[in-house]
Amino acid sequence: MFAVIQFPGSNDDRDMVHAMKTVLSADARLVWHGDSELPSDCRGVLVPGGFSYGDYLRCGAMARFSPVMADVKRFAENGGPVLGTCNGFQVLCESGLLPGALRRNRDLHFICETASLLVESTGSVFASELSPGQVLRIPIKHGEGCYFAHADDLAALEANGQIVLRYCGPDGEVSEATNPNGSLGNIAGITNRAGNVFGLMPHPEHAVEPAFGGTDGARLLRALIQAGEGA
Amino acid sequence: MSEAVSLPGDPKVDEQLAREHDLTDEEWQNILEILGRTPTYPELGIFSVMWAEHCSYKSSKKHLKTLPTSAEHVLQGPGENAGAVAIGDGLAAIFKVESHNHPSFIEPVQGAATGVGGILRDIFTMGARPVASLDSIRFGPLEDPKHRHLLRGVVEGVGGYGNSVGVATVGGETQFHPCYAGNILVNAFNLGIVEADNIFLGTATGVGNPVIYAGSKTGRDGIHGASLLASAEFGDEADQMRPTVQVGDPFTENCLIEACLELMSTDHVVGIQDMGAAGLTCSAFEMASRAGTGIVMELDQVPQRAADMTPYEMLLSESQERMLMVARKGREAQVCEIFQRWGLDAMVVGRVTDDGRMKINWHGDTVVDIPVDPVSAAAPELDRPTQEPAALRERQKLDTSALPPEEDPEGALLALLDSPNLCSKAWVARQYDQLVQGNTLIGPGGDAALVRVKRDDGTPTRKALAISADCNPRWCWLDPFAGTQAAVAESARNVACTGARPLALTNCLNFGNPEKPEIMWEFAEAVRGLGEAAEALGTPVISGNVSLYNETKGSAIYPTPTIVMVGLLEDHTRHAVSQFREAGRVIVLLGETREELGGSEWLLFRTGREAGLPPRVDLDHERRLQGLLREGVAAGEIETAHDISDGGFAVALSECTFSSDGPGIGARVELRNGIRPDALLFGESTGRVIVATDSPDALLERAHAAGVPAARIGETGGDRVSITPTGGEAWVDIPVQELHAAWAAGLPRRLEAV
Amino acid sequence: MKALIHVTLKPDVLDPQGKAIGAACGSLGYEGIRDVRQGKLFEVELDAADEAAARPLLAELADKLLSNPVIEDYEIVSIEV
Amino acid sequence: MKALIHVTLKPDVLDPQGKAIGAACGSLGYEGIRDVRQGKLFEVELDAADEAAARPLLAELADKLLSNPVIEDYEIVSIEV
Ligand SMILES: Nc1ncnc2c1ncn2[C@@H]1O[C@H](COP(=O)(O)OP(=O)(O)O)[C@@H](O)[C@H]1O
Ligand SMILES: [Mg+2]
Repeated sequence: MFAVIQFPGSNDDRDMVHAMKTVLSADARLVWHGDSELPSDCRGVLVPGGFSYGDYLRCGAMARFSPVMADVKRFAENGGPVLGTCNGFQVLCESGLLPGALRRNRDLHFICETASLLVESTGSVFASELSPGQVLRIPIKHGEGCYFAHADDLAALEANGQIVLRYCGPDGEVSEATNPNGSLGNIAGITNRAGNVFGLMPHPEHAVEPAFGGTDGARLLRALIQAGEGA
Repeated sequence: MSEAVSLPGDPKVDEQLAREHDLTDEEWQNILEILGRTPTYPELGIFSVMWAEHCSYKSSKKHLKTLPTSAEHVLQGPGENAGAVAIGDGLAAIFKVESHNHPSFIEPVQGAATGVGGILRDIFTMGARPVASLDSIRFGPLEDPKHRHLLRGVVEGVGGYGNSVGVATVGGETQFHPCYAGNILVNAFNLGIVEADNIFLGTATGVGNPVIYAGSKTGRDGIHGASLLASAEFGDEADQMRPTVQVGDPFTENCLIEACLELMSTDHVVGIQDMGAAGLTCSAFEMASRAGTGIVMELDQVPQRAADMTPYEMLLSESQERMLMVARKGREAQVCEIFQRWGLDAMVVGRVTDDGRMKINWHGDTVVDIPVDPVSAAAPELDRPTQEPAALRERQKLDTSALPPEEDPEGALLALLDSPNLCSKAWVARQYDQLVQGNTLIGPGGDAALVRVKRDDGTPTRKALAISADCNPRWCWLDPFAGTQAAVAESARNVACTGARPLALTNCLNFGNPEKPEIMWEFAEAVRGLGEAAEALGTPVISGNVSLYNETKGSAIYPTPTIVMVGLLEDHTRHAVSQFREAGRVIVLLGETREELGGSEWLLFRTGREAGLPPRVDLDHERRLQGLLREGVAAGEIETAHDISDGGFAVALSECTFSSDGPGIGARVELRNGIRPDALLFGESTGRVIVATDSPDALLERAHAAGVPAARIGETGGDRVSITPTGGEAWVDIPVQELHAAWAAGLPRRLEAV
Repeated sequence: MKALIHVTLKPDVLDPQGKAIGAACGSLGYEGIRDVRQGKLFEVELDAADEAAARPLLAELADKLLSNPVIEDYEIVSIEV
Repeated sequence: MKALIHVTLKPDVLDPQGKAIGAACGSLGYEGIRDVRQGKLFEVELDAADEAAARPLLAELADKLLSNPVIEDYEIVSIEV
């Protein structure tokens, strides 16, 4: 099964289950943040978007202390695939599973729009349906999606091919003008060094049905399903 | 006779104190009679909030009674927390719109946020999962830095709360007019979906059943907040009312929604109600009144946030994110456990009695003992005098023959597209989560929002609901009867443009001080127009809200009856959008353009005047037109349908060429030159829709059969918008890019200059 | 010149952030934490002749821009040259 | 016992809020303001035997929960009984 972690304040948790289960036919279920362990048949973990604990302190800061997160960490360290979107990305950064931090958007506004995303590294299990240079269209909706990392972390991300997605223009051009939130290097999504933990600000679960935002998000979720089922 | 003791420290209750509580001398006498004694201080507080305009509807009741409220598909009309309509498959839509005008003027972020929070509670209190929000917001001119600040704040508040709670904001209205300079409007709408046989009501039934309090603790915030703020004009004392502002807590609301919905999927509770304006008092009275029961409450059991609160403060506090419910006997533990799992307080605070009295105890003393009915059901009802405004006839005068013809139609079009009322509202909507819950087929930017219906277990259906909020306050000021009819007609037409059938409406009647006969006349006329239009279109009024005293220093807002129409689309895989989707489609104009320039944006732009009679509303035509749209979309003949409203034909056609990301597909049209060209281009005749079709013959035939005027006027394609009179030189021929740039920059360019 | 300004919610105003953090402390096992309130902190660098000149400027800034007087109080904590 | 904790952005981390306030100062005519940085302030009420007992608890709280060490620094400003 695929575990969609439900924190108090999660919003896109049910949307993630809808995408995974109803649309992509995977066995996905909500797992309560207060559980001390993931289900024993867990093949992959999704940390969904939303406002866990209201995002009152910092986004994701309180959620990472939830009991189930200790087991998610163990799961990731054992190589299990973990995907965090939006608030889930923030939780993964706060809990140290991914480097860096997500900060207030450059213009201080919440932004809801469809972003163009340039595929860069395709080395991880999450990129099985992607090719370098491809442009995906997936919605973003966040107030704190400005990716920050210290120079050495950033260099390591680049060197190790951990940068999967960058914000770009319709034809793939990456520039300040195509950066919606001020993220360093237009970074929209990264993996950990091992490539089994993926965090991104865009919402793949909101791009899985043609009439509801297109189907580019399904490429990412299907990759996770394959990775989990192959494991 | 009832007994209730005064507490040491309570002020002496007399006629003078009653006046300070905004009770009239007559109401004071009434209280003495009802109780047979002098009220205690908390009792006086209760009467004052329950009988304030905001809770009692004393000025408006008489008129609201005349509205059509029932139909076969109406499951719940006005009187509950929100209205409900059946949408088939055993499902119901619950919806309502509510104002938060005064609080938002005092503190825009929190005022708007708590407005959203309040309307959400009205929806989920009935067992429905809130799925779509709209916000209808109105400000003074953007040249005024104060109103730029207010707009930024309100948008931050609406978004901050709605985004966090996890309900998509899919549409709304954003307007600017000097009449709102001293009194902005913030009307928040929400719609939820529920299994029709699982609708919960706010009733306190079952003698002996426990009364349970859940949610945030009660604090000292908002005492006399909504009730008093919304029941008096603004004067210079607005600043002193500041302490009544409350801070919203969307995280708690999010947990409250999940906990309440979980609870309502069990059979532990028999009645549930949120604590809105006037807090604990109002909800307890309403619940008992609806059930014909009484309640005894141990007030000291209520979770408290602040130290040393008095019963008076506890009863009148308007702390947010609180619910009151009546559970089945013996289920107390199960109920409280659900809330605790979501990190929320829940306490048994009382029980239902059979004596029809509200008894409130405080550390062993009874401090309130009032019969329920006279306070709620028998609250005062006034028959306020009405009088047509002296200046009305004057402002309705407009001699169009004396108006110089438009010399520069291209310049006028660009200026109108850039104007704050007609320009793109993407700056606003971009700050809202338009997608969460994954049902948004059409979000902000369409004629109506279109939202797929899912069952509560997440199973998607083929159904979708279309929602549109509309009001043209200028028209309502020129003629409140016709203006309100036009608002109902437009909202229904917008809904029909997606292909949906309008089902029912909710409304928020924003007016000035009802004690003035001229304002009361506007109100009465608007309600009359609302009722007639709702009747004619078969869309009953199932919920609503009245916001009076929208005046500052004697100057009232324009009458602003915000209408929100909800319609049903049986198969969302067939729906129309308001943009052109393909080049080479035939453009058809449905409806008739008359020489109507009264009250138009163009008239204001060219002459600075707001004058004349608003365009005629033909409800018969409207019904035929909307039926045609529905059938045409269902038959696959209509892929684009865009309502012609503010700014007239030229503006509407331009809007059809704007895609959600930028300039889209252009258009070439020819208009028959029968009436003055500026009226053809910019007149705002109602009942017109621009349609794009790949089967024009079938559509024209269908229109003919339906008795709807329809003319083939051009084709989509290219990257320009060109409008030409038959056989003449182009009036307008502008690149879509340029039109779009003007339209898109309207708000940002005015707001980004700090 | 450098000044430090605190902006805090007025005592009777709900502090959802502090409330949530306080609750989290409990579940994280920080047992002794009884209450948390969150405020804002501003470090302002400014040009002014001396403290006496800076103070009214800072007060106005704090009142007009840094705090929301409807729900918040401010305090000029320090001014250093 | 009552403690005050400051959380501020590390010097090399951009502060868009502070920057926006700084820009607003300029356009509102507060000429002398050269730079504004915004941080967070936490007032923590806690049970502890004395300051010596409180400090490590507060340090842990600040390090683990109240600040994000990637981008922020914290300082325990005061502990009062
Ligand atoms: N405050 C707002 N929030 C969300 N959407 C808005 C807001 N204001 C306007 N919109 C959207 O912008 C579009 C244009 O609004 P409006 O000019 O009122 O449309 P119409 O004339 O068709 O009624 C609509 O899709 C509406 O939903
Ligand atoms: Mg409208």
